[in-house]
Amino acid sequence: MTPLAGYLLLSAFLFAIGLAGALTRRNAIIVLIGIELMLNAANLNFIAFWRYGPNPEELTGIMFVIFSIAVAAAEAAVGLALIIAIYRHYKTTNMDEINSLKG
Amino acid sequence: MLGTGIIKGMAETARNFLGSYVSREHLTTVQYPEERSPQIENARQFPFLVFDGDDPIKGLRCVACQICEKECPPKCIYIVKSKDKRVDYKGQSQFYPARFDIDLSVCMSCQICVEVCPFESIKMDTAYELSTTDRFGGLMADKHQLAKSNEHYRHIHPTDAALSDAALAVEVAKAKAVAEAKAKAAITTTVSPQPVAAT
Amino acid sequence: MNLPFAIIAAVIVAAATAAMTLRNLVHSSLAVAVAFGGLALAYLYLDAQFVGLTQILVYVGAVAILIVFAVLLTRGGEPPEKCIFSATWFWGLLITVAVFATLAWCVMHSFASRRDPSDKVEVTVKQIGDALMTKFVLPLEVIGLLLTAALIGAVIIAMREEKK
Amino acid sequence: MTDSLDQIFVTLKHWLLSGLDDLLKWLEVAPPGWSMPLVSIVLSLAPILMVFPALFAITTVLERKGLGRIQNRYGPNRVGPFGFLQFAADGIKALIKEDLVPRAADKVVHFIAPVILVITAFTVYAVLPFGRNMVAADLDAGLLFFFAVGAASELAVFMAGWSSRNKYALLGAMRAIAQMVSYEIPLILSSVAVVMITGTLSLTKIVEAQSTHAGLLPDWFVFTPWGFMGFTLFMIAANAELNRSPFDLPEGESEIIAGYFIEYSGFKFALFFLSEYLSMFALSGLGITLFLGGWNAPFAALDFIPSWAWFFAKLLALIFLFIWTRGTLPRLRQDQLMNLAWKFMIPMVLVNLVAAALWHFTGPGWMRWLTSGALVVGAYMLLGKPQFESKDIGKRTYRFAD
Repeated sequence: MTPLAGYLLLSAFLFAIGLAGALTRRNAIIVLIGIELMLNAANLNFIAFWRYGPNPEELTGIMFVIFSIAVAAAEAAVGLALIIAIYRHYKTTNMDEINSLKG
Repeated sequence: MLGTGIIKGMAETARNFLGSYVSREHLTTVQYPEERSPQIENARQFPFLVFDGDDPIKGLRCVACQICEKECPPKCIYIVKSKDKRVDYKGQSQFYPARFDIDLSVCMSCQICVEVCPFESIKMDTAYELSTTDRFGGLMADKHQLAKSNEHYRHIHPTDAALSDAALAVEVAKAKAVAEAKAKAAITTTVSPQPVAAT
Repeated sequence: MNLPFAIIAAVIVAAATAAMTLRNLVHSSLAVAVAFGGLALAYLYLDAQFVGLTQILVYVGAVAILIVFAVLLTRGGEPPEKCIFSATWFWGLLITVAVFATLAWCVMHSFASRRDPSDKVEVTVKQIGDALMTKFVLPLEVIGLLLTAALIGAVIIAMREEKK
Repeated sequence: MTDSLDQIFVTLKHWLLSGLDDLLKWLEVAPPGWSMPLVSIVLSLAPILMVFPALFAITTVLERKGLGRIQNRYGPNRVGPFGFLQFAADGIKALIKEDLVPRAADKVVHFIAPVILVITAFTVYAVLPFGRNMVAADLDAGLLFFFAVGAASELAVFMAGWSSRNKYALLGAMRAIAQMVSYEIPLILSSVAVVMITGTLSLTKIVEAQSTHAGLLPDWFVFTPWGFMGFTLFMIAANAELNRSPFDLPEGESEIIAGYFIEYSGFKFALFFLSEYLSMFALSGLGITLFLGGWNAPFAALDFIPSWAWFFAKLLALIFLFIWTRGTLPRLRQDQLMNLAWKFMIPMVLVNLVAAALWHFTGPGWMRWLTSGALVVGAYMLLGKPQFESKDIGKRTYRFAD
C-alpha cells in the first residue's frame, strides 16, 4: 500500500467517525463536532492529494484547505450561535426533543 | 489626551523607585527585628497594674473594687478580693486583690478598664511582643506579671503619668486633710473638756 | 507506511473516537481539540507548514474554545442524561459502515492510490501569499465577505431577544 | 575576537557535535541516521530549557524588589545576599508543599492542564532568534508558529478552570479566555504591520530587515510612526494576554481569589507561575524581534558587544517595563477591559495597518513621515477622545459620618 492510500484511508475513517457521531449522538454540540471532523477529513484529503499529486507547485490543494478552514470557522461560529439560541428557546440541546417548528 | 494619566502615574512610581535608593524618606518601612519605628506617646496595647514603692505586690494601688471586671466588654479580667485589709498608699486601710488575672488573648485593648478605675491603678502598657508558644497559659497574665512600677508608667506615657500623679496627689492631700481634720476633731472632742475643766 | 504516520494516524483516530463516544461534553471537546492538533501534525508531516500552523491557530485556538464556550453556555458541563445516543442510532451506524465501506473500496481500487509521491517541494509563505493576492484574489475577497457576514449573523442569532 | 564571542554558543554547539561524531567513529559505532539531528535538536533546546527558567527565578526576585521600591519599601532582602536567593526558598517551599487535588475535580484534566501550559510556553521559544545564527528552528512561518502555539495555551487555561470544579476557577477561566481572545486580535494585527513591510513571516528575516542604519537612528521599526504605535499596542495587548496587572482580572484576588489556578497547590502551582513568566519573556522577545531590532546593536559602533547580549539587555528592559506598569496601574473593570479592546485597540490597530501601507508606498523621504504620522496621531486623538475623555468624573469628594 502506498502512503497516499494510507492518508486516504485515514481520511475516510475520520469521515466515518464524524458521520457516526453526527448520526447517532443526541447532543447538538456533538453533532456539530462530528460535522467539523468530517470537514477536516476532507481537508486531509486535499493536502494528501496536493502532496502526492503530479504538480504540487500549483498550490491548489493548499489554497482549497485555507479557504475550507475559513469556511469551517464561519460555520462553527454560526452553528454554535444557533445551538445557543435553540437552547435558550427549548432549554435543551437534545436533538430528539427539538421536534417542533412552532415555538 | 488619552495616556497622559498613565504617563503621570509612571513618573510618580519612577520617582518612588529611584527615590528609595537615595533618601530614607521614600522608605516608609523599617527592618523590624533590628530596628523599630519609635512609638507615639499615646500608643496602648494591653493593661498593666501600677504599684508604688519597691514591692510590686504590696505597693499595688488596686483595691479590688472590681469595677474594671464588671465593665470589661470581653470579660477578660478576673479578680478575687482579699479577706483581710491592709494599709494602702493613702494610708487608709483597704482590701487588696488576692488574684488579679487578665487574659491577654481575649483583651481587645479598649482601655475601658483604665477609664473606669477610680484609683489610677490600671493603665495601658506599650509592650506588643507578647508572642508565646503556649496559646492559653502563655497569655494569661497574673498580678505578678501585670505589676509594673509607676516609674515605668512615667517613662512610657509621661503626660498621662503626670496627670495621674497630680490627681493622686490631690487625693492624697484630700485624704490627709480629712485625716487631719478628723484627728483635730478627735482632739477637740476628746481633749477640749479638759482645758475647760482646767479653767 | 512509516512510524510517524502511524503515530499521527493513531492519535487522530483515537482522539476522534473519544470525541464521539465520551459521555462528558467537555471531555469530548477537549478530545476533538487533540484530533485537530493531530491533523495539524499530519499537515506538517506532509510539508504543508502554513496550513498546519493555520489549523492549530484556527481549530485549537478558536473553534475548540468556541465549542467549549457553547458547552458551558448550554449547561453541557453537567453530568449527561442517561442515554447519550439517539433513538435511531442503529440506522446511523449502518449508514456510516456503508459509507466507510464504499470509500475504502474506492480508495483501494483507484489508480490514484497507487501513485508514487512526487518530489518534495518547498512551499514558502511568500508563494502562498502571492497566489492569494493574484490567482485566488476573488475567492479571498468572497471568504472575507463570508466571514464578516457569518460573524454578524452569529452575533445577532446569539444575542438575547429584547423582551417587549 | 568579537566575532568569536558573538558566535561562541554556535561554535560550541558545532564543536560538541563534531566531537560526538569523532567519538562515535573512534568507538566504531554507527548510529542510526536520525540520531545526529536529534542530538543537534537537543543541543539547541538545552540552553533554552536552562536559561529561561533561570531568568524566571531571577525575575521573580527582581519583580518583588522592584515592586517594593515602587511602593516605598524594601522587598525581599533576607534570603542570601540582598535577598537574591529568595527564589530558592520559594522553589523549595513549592516543591515540598502538599499537592492538593479537590475530590470533585476531574483528575486527569486537572493534572494535564499545567503541563500543557508549560509545554506551550516553552515551545514558542523555538522560533525566537536570540542572537546572530542563534535560533532553534528557523521556520519560514515562524510568526504564525508563535501565535498558533500561543493560542493553544487558552485551552489549557480552560482545562485548569473547568477541571477544578470551583466556581471561582471557572469564572477566572472564562474571564481569562474572553480576555485572551479579545486581545489576541490587536496582538496579531499589530505584528501584521511588520509582516506587511518586511514581506516575510520568518523572524530571522524580520530581524535582518532591521539591521541597517539610517543616519543616527537604527532602522528599527519602533522608530517609525506606525512602528511606534504598533509597538505600544503590541505591548498593551501582550500585557493583557499575559493576565498581568492592570489586566489581571482573571486572577483578581479581591473578587475571585486566584482565578483559574485557585485549586492548584505546590509544584503544579509553581508550574502555572513558571508558564506565566515564560510567556512574558517570550512575548517580550517577540516584541523585541518585531519592533526593537532583535539582536541588533543600536549603533554600528556598538557592534563589538555580542548580539545575544543585546537581545537579553532589551529583554531585561522590557521585563522592567512590565514590572513598572504592574506597580503603577490599578486593575481595570471588566467592561473597561472589553471597551479598550474592541473600541480602541482594534480600530487603532487597523488604522495602523493603513499607516504602514502608506509608509511603504510613499517611498523614502519626509512625506511618508508626515502622512503616516498624521494618520496615526489623528486616529489616536479621535479614538481616544470619546471613550476616555467624555467621562470626566471630576474631583473625588468624601462624605464622613456626622
